Amino acid sequence: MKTYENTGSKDTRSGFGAGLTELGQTNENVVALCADLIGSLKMDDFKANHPERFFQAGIAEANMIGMAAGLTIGGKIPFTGTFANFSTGRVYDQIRQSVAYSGKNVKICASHAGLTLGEDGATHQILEDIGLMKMLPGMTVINTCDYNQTKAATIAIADYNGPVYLRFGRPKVPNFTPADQKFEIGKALNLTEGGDVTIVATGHLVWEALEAAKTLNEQGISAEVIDIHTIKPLDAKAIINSVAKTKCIVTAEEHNHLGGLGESVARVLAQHSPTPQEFVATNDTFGESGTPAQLMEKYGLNANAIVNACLKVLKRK
Amino acid sequence: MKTYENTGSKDTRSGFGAGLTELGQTNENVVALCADLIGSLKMDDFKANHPERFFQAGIAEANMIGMAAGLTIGGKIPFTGTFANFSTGRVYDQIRQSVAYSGKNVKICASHAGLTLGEDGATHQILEDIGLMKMLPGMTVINTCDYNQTKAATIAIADYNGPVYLRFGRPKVPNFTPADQKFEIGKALNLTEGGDVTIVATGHLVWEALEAAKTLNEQGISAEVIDIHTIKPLDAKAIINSVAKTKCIVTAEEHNHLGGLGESVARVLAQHSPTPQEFVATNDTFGESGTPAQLMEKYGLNANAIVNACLKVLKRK
Amino acid sequence: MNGFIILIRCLKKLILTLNNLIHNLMATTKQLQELTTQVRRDIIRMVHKVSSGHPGGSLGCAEYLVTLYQDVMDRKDGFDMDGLGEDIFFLSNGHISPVFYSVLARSGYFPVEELSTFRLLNSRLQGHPTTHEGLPGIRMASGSLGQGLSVAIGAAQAKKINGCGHTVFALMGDGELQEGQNWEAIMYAAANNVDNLIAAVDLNGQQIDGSTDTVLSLGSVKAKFEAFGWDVIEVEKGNDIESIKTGLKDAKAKAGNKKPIVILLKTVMGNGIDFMMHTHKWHGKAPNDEQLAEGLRQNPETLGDY
Amino acid sequence: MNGFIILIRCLKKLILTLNNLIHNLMATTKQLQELTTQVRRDIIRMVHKVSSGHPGGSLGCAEYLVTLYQDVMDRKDGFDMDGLGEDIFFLSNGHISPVFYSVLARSGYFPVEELSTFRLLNSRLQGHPTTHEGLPGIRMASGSLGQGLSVAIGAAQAKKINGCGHTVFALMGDGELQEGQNWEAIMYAAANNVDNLIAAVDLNGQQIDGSTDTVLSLGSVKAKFEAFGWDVIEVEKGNDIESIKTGLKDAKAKAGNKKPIVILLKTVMGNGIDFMMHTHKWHGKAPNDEQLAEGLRQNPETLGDY
Ligand SMILES: Cc1ncc(C[n+]2csc(CCOP(=O)(O)OP(=O)(O)O)c2C)c(N)n1
Ligand SMILES: Cc1ncc(C[n+]2csc(CCOP(=O)(O)OP(=O)(O)O)c2C)c(N)n1
Ligand SMILES: [Mg+2]
Ligand SMILES: [Mg+2]
Repeated sequence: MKTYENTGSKDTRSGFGAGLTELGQTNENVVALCADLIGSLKMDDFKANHPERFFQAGIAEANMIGMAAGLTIGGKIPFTGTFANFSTGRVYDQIRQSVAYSGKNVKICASHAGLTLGEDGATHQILEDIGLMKMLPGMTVINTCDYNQTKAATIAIADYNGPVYLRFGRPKVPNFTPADQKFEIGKALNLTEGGDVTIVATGHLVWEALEAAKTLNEQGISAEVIDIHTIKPLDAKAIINSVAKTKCIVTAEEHNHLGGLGESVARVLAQHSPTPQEFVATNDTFGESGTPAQLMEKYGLNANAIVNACLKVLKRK
Repeated sequence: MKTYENTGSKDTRSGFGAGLTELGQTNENVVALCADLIGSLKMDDFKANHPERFFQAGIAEANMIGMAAGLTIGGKIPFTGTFANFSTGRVYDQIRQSVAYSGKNVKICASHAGLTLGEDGATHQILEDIGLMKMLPGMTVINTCDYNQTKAATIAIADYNGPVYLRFGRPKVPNFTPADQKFEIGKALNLTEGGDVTIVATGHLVWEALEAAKTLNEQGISAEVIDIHTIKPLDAKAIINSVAKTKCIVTAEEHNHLGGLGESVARVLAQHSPTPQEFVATNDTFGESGTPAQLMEKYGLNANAIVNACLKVLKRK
Repeated sequence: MNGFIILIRCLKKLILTLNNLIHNLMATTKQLQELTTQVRRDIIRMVHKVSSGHPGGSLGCAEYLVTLYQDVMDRKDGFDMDGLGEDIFFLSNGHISPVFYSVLARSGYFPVEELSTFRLLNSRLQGHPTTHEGLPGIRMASGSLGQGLSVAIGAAQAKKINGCGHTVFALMGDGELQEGQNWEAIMYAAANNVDNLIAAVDLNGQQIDGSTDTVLSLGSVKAKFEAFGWDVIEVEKGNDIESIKTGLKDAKAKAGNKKPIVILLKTVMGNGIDFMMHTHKWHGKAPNDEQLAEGLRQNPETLGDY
Repeated sequence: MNGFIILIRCLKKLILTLNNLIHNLMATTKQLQELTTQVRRDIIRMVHKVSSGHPGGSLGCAEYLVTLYQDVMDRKDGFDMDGLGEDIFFLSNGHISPVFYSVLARSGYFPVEELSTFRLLNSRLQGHPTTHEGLPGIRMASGSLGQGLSVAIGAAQAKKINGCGHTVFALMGDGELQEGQNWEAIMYAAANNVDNLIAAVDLNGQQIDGSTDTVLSLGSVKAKFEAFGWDVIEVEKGNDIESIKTGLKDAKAKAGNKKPIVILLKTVMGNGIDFMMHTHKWHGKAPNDEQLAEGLRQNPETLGDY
């Protein structure tokens, strides 16, 4: 089984920050907006280097999204930054009309997604943002798994013309994808080959899926781990091909099991090849305060939970 | 095959209005709020009869939701009324924190849902609201199919303690459910018995499903039509029982195929009994101006589309 | 048949060129008045045909949009999304699309005949303005209220970064000011010296459920904008072209002075058709056949119906 | 073991009763000051323990919340969600939960020892206040900014319908005023004579990324509220208990006069711990061990640590 090495844990938001810093130097059309969370979003460098291309929106996310849409008129490529909750649910109608329906080239970049933001608790822990953004026609939805991938994705989305939602997180997590990768929007990555069960994971749960695959391997079960960094457009082919082989699937996401990646996969399979599926996701509940690790454990979002889901789904083949 | 008679087409929003009028007389704790759309929501009567229990919020939906949450503190049962888009996407974060997470007894009543609001076009035609609301923990999501059912649901939700999203529409559609029905939240209604294919429909598409079942019946195909007025909590048992018999399913909703009823059903079945499924829904696209009938035809949301989906899914058994 | 189509195309081109010519010549008030009368006809014919749409606010803003597009804005030929090197306009209260479409068509952005497709299936003239169908002249979708000013501010800032000295115009409804997003935008623009922006509020005192005073009183809009640090210009006669010209001239003179500018335009909802005037009842109701006839009688054809 | 639990329960009950007693006696300024010092200790001990949370705004609002709960609000014994027959309070800027929790505990809503569970897994003392875990004293969740004033208005209207003559209090941050929803609420309250509401703004001039002036200038908050039709009371010394008392007395005197009332409370972020004062840097940062020790040194124990 192919294994991956953690080259040093880092937060994915810092990958975003690094990508944005690079874009500042390489693409003069890139502008950035932030709603009073510069440090949390790691936008300090961009702001310091390009004050004329940086817009502090204050605590007014709706206006920020509208301004970003306006900035595209005149050829700018705006990157907005705030927490995932305030990037999506707070401004859904603004994104819907001024960005998605208007077809504007805005990159909505969202940190502190999911439970792993930790102690701030449920008001900040959005577990619905993937679903919110995937329902918007024309929106690309990306949830990266580590620092390197987040940096690469940040750079890649600037070259893509259209609205993008880029989701990343707060805690330090293993960094294991190549530093020199080219990020291809919409292309699922097969991380391990396996014939018994498919694990489709996104974001922080990709590493957990790899850990789970190791454990399963020790038990003689070979798992195919797919890093589905792009939830929309979904790489249906990669999923269908894998389950053609394995005949069962586990999806893993830091998100409500309602409306997210898991349901997208269930839809695709129901239409093409109905397949037993288990959902590693939160069980339609709000989060709470705690450390990231405690929360992942309590809400069933870690390698252990993935192993159990795999064992369960294997029995249902 | 059991058939249903249209006792005279009416708009579902008028069913809401009638229900609210009745509640005004029977439940003094019921209060109503509206965001500058009293006539469209048919709230005129309630306002006229109970001016002291009616709150005109103006064009400020976020504040309206917050006020509704506040009114529950003091024992009121607030019904908010505006278009479906402004009832959900516009105020998602407000509903999330001040209503759902705070567990407040607010009834969010939304008219002009889906394509059938017609000429106003895409900015008003939300096709994501079921998905938006179903992702909120603790939220009950109801999409009624005709005047009588909407009226009954309006009255029923006042007796249920907890946040509810009630979705209805603008155009006149057949009124065929009993005038004296008791509405049971969460209970799917088997409208026809059938052994070949299950059709699970919600809202305006229930009547279309019945029309489709007639056509299929003429072709010797027996369809089981389920009126799934409550999308959350979903009556999974009713669905699982039906497909145990029919082995295939079509879901029908005036909603994007992403995130809505169809995906909820696909999730449930993927977890219990993977089943071929076809989705009658919009195909991840914005709507446009046109008459309701034109739009239902163009976007594949009528009896014809349901028949075709059934024929397709039957081949996949 | 093919020849006929080509002929029509040529005629459309000709109309476009003529319209551009009209716009390029400094318009006299009489010309603007004539155009306004024609725009009124367009508006009520459009909404009448489909029995839907919003005539009230449209009629009230006819003089303003005519004056803006025909006399004030420095516009390029043709249309591109970026609008560099020209003044650009955003309509936030998208429901008054009829007046917007008529003024755009009659300013040469698309064939006037296309007005007949308003709100029909497959039309570029959607119920509310949109970029989604590629209609020239539209740079953002509106319809869900309260979003346009933010977009206009963003566009104004893009102009600054691009070193484009032109101005961004925006129009909002007065009821629309109840939306909080506007106050976020209003606060932002003042704090950031967005002084290449001239916003206007259609102060007709009406919204859907009644007068703004009965629905949710706005109090003094002037005092509010001033407290938020804007330069306020009041146009008491918002349906009088000379007054509008003066107001817009004032506004242009104030631009570039670190403060955002707003024109409070006191208009009459339904202006120009007596039975539609001064009442919220015509906010979103189409005239029937007789009402249409009467409205047209009160506004005789000046530049030719579509 | 069981007896021990019962003993603890009894002691907790006793503490509750004593705390209620404290609250029922008219508090002297000295008593309030002592409580404030203890609250400060609670705040920094809470955030220090979990290395997260928001001490800056919490410290700045300590005197206000202490005065409100201990001297001004007419509160019933115990807690119910409806709050009929008593004054109630909403915290909109939920991130200053430490001061809220401390004041609630020390006002008898729940055992003071529970403060030690702040932000821990399974605690009722979530990072931001919530009704979700059933903590007495909390009537709505906050944390996502900008929503509290609307909720307070709704509650105030429920009081009116219910014929409850008591008052609703609300507190917001100044940076929070950048959220448009507040201005919707502010406009609504004035238009609808919500005069049983006393809002307060923590005017500390700071938010996360810097001073409010550098982030997004609020201009004159007083002028804005006045332009929106509110009665404005300024408390220049927002960390001085006597000034707060006077401000709140003024406010109560103005209630019932058809206008909503706001207190502009000029506070110092991080007040009472010298190295935390006057800077946004302590908005959301926890002190390390030495900083905690120094903070505690500056605020000696008065009523007993939890
Ligand atoms: C966010 C949002 N809420 C509600 C509506 C429904 N709506 C359309 S127009 C309108 C009234 C607008 O009033 P105003 O801005 O004064 O325009 P006028 O009626 O004067 O044309 C309302 C409530 C909407 N389009 N968008
Ligand atoms: C809607 C929303 N946007 C952003 C945040 C992140 N946030 C938390 S506190 C804060 C600053 C608040 O400033 P202020 O109200 O002045 O409070 P202070 O810093 O003075 O305590 C921000 C931006 C949030 N909690 N909610
Ligand atoms: Mg108006
Ligand atoms: Mg502050």
